[in-house]
Amino acid sequence: MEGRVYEVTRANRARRSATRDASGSARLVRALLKQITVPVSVEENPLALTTHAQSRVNDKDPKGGGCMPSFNGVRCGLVGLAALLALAQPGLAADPGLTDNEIMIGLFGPLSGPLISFGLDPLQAAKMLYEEVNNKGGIHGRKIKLVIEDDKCTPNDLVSVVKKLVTVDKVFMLHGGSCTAAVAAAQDFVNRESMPMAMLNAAGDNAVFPPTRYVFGAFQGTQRVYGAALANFAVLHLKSKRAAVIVHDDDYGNANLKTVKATLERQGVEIVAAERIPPNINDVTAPMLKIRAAQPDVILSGLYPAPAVLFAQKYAEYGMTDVPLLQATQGIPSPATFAKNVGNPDALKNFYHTWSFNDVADEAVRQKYIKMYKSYYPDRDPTPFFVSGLPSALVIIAAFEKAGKDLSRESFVAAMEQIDVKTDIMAGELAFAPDRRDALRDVFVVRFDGTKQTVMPGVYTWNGKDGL
Amino acid sequence: MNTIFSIRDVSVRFGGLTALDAFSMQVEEGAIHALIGPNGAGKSTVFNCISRFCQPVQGRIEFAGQSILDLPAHRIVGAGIARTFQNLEVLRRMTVLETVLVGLTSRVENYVPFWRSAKRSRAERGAVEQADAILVKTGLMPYRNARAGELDFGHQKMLDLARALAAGPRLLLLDEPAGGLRNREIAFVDRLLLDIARRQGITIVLIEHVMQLVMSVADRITVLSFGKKIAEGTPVEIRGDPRVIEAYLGSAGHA
Amino acid sequence: MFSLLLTQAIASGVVTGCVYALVALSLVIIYKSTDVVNFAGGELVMLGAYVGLLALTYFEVSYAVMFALAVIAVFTTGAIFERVVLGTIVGRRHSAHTELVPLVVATVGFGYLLKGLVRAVPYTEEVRRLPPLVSGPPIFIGEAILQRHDIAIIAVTVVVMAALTVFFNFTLTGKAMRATSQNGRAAALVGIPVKRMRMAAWGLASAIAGIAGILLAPKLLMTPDMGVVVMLAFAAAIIGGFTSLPGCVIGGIALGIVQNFVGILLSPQAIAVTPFFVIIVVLMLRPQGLFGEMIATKKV
Amino acid sequence: MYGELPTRSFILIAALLGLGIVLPLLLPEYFLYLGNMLMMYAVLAIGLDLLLGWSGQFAFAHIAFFGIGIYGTALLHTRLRIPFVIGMPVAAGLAGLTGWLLAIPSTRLRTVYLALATYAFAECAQWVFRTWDGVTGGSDGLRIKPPSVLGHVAGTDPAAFPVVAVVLCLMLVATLYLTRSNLGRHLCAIRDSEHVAAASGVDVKRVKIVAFALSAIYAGVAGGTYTLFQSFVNPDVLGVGQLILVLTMVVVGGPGSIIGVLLGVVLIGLLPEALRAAPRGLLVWQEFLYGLILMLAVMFMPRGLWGLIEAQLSVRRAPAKQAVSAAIGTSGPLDLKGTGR
Repeated sequence: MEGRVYEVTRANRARRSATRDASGSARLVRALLKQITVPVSVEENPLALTTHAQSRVNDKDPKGGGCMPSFNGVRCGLVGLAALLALAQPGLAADPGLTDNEIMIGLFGPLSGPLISFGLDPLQAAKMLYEEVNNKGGIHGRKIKLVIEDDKCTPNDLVSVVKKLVTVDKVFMLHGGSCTAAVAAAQDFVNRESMPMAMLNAAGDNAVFPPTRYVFGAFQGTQRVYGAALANFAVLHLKSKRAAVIVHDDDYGNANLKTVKATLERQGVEIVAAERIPPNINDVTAPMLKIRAAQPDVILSGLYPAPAVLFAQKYAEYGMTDVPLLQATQGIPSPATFAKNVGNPDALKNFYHTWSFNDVADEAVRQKYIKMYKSYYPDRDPTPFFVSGLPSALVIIAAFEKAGKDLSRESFVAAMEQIDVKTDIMAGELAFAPDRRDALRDVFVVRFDGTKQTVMPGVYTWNGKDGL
Repeated sequence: MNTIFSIRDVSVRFGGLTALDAFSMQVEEGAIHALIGPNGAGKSTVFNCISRFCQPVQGRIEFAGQSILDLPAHRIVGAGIARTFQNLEVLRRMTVLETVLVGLTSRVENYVPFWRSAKRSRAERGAVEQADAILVKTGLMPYRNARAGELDFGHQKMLDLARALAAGPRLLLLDEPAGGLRNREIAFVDRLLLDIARRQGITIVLIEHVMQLVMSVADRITVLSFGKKIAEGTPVEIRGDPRVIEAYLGSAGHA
Repeated sequence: MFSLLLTQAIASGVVTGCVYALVALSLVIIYKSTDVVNFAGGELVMLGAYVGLLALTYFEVSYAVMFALAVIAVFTTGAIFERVVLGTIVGRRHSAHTELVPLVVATVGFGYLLKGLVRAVPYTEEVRRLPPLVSGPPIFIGEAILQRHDIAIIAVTVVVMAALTVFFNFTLTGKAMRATSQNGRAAALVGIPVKRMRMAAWGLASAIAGIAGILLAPKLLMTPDMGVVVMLAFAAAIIGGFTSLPGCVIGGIALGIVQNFVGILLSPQAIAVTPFFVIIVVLMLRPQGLFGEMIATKKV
Repeated sequence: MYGELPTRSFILIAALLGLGIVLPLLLPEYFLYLGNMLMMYAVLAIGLDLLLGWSGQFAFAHIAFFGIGIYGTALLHTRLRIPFVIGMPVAAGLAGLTGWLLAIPSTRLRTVYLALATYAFAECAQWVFRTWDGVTGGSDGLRIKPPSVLGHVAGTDPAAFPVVAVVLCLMLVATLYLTRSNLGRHLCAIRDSEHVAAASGVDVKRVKIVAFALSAIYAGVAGGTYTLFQSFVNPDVLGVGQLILVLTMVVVGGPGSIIGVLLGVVLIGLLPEALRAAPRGLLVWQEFLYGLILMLAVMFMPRGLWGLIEAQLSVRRAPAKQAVSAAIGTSGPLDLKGTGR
């Protein structure tokens, strides 16, 4: 019964958004009015819906008294109408993908295509945490059931995946997305369907600023966090006065550059060069020469892995290694590989990078999670970037704990908004608020000399304003 | 008989070599004028100049009193000159009927192609009727809806001719219409050419290696060798001309 | 100061240009000898690099052996592709014009196939790099700095180009290859084994692409998507006229330098679009390229 | 082809329209999204086929015109409040104009150079979309407000579905008429032999330019429909990958045949969705699979799947070889009285 009612109301919601007025409640009103004007007994009533609806109304009517075919039928009808409309609120009906012993989560990320490295290990890491929970008996007696999909990190595929999970698999919530642009493409739909969604490991700037009710993300920090960290480290620790910035000419680069500029200018540091280069660049000579000509005393880089390596090589080639080089997290997913690719040890004489995770500071944590990963996927050594799949899963699990036994999408969102957890794996707290949808704002800065990583003292925090 | 078509000392060069060297010929209205010569003598080049696929470095080409050298390729047929091609250039994936309809291009009035209209139906119906008439005449009616690429050699040649005829030309340039045909088919071409010229009064310039055909249909023959005209006259005159024999035998080595 | 910018930009432009040129050479050979534009050229480069990586990391062979293995592997791949795929298409060729579309589409498919193949190998999603051909302290040319590997790239490019020029102009096989492209039927008539020629040409071109892969892997790094470099090679080849071997080397070098100057004088953002802009401009204004004979525009 | 439209094509189109009205009431949004995508791809692919399959020209610039359609419609509607029914045709027209301008210098290029030039143009266009932050929102992307079509607000898949269906049907009818017109025959003639076409009075250059402009308009219209059911666009969706996808649809389905292309759109368009059911290990092989399909298609199906099917259907139409020479000569339909000499 309730299920059916819920179906009706869901259909209504869909139609409302499609601006077609065929809502069941309207039909009910017409029916009830007919009831009043022409009193008929239930048996010979031609309008199945009327009797049906009325009997339903009476079931739900607190006083439960039968309605006489008289003027007080009006009251009765209206009460019934109110009751039925109350039923229509999703809060009262159980949300799909949710039973007393199961929560269905749609988990997705790029499992094929050029950006597979963002998705493969992180997604498996998240999956592993959920299985851990299930092995420990689940949350409030509910086991987590996963529907895993491949979004290729392209807008079209991600939207298609999200729509499948929501309208066909009818999952309770969405957990996925490694590329901000792709997530942003699904954002409107997710909010329209009031479907809670937590990104897997996308930086997510354009999907969390401005915040929207149902979309949570940035569990390893936005580009704004990295930008702020680079800038603040340059100012506070290196005491730099003339900064050069190099980023890509895409959404990550834009966010990063904006923040770096804001943070540095606020603290009176001159930006002597700001270069935006295409991600598929083959020869970084030109930007390198321009930066060298500007004679900076620090270089902040928001580049991706391959260009970051090319840049570091040129930087050493042109004998600029006295100038500190600061690299944002996305450029160095695996420090060892980075060092191997750069080849030239001089390049890392004076090299720092931001890092959102605690595993560098605390070797035990790193080993713990690698061990766990190997126990679940014995045939694969994870790339160090696999940790980026952990925080989102941890937060989601925490939110389920907090939301308690009587779970609903709305109560889950409420729980997410109160989240403020210090996990063992992250550099800082993961927190949300009614007006905040980006989880992590603290990151470490790590010095890396090609062999060993040393965490610089202190945590570098984005103030939530710069670069917005 | 008056001259309808004339070429005056036309020369064509490809890079270094001279394909045509001050070549001239006059064609009488209604005549079948054969153009013969060993391979590579420049016969097809003459046609290509007339249909504006190549540009002579000098000389004049006049048809019905007006010069055609300043017309673009697709205007030539409108001016009344249609041609066929030597090595099969058929519209492989189009049907026989469609091919002939393409041939009718210059005679079908234009219409908006995106929706139906009275004008459209009229134009299309007219075109199809004309096309069918030509298919009957050329014996291709049985293959009306076959793809040109699926026809056998003889029929592809015939289709090429039908397409050219569809334009309703006053001058018809035929490039080896009987090349590679069997005798029975050659006989058919023979009769067809005569019918075209005598009945419909269409002037024909004919490039052909099949001498039996040339000798039986041609009113006049021009002989080309290495881009030069070496002889011109009636079949009888040409048959006995030593220069012609020399050209053929002499060039046999090269060919 | 500016003179330094200038010399450095030119110097490293020349090096990157030579990388483009190597790939361009492979494209031009295929075009000259089989009249096909090979959109899979970039993936052959990529294949060369990854076979090399596999040989070094998995089989742990020496650099020389790796080099040989990679070149052989790519040679065979290219030859087989020509034989099996293009051979089938050409087999039912009616007229050169209408069948060009499937031929080129086939190379597009081939490129995807190779990329997918490498992608399916675990850990290829990480950015990788091959050791340089020669290592050691950098070399100063005036104020400009070059790595020894860069010099090696230039040298190899020049050698390959020279060898090819000799091959095509002075050896019988080379001439035969050109004949097959210019007029297959005629070539067959004078007794040239056309099919084998086409196969050989593809093998040769692929091998060169493989060499390019091994040379540029240390310089531009390796991902399964490194094949995009082919567009720069196309630009280089088109500047050079698409049939002239020295032309495409000069074209490549010109492109490398232009990219650096665009980066310095306009904006690094414009670097990505430069090759495509060059392709359009050259094809519109001077379809025969700066060195090629009139080939781009068709008769009729 | 020639003549009027056969009634069956009208029946098919009526059926399609019917589905456009009915399905949104029955299916979950996911399937409607797929439906919208397929219908959009259908318009896109048919446009590409006009060049590739009908006039035998390479057209890698198609994706750029698609982009102009998307950004044009979206910007006109989002920034200037111009309703879809006006904005979409304007954007499509703009795409057509661009195609026409691109075609003028391009059509003299030989096929492969044409491919390179148009491909380069597509890359340049994508770069412009990515770099022109002020207008297109650059690589941050552009949010599309749900457009209203004659008072009917689209923006969700159920709401957009009927509109997209109508657009597709209009394009289909126009295309069916086009392919049966003299212009349609001229396209084929150019594909099969430019010499014959020119010698028959077809203005080869002009027809080529028209073909370019037309296919650009199709791409623009497809771009317009994109804004009906997508709420966000960024330049990533205008890359080579998309182009190859559409190319695959045409080549596999059947270049030069509308039904064939539709077939290809459905098959290739649903392939990734079908792969979702497959074991996850297979996912990484997708690119390999696409490449393989493309190669096999051009190897063994020169006229696509539909070509094979058609061959099976119309064996009878092909002439029996032995009958051929019989018809010539002997049964020559000319009466020769009075001819000869």
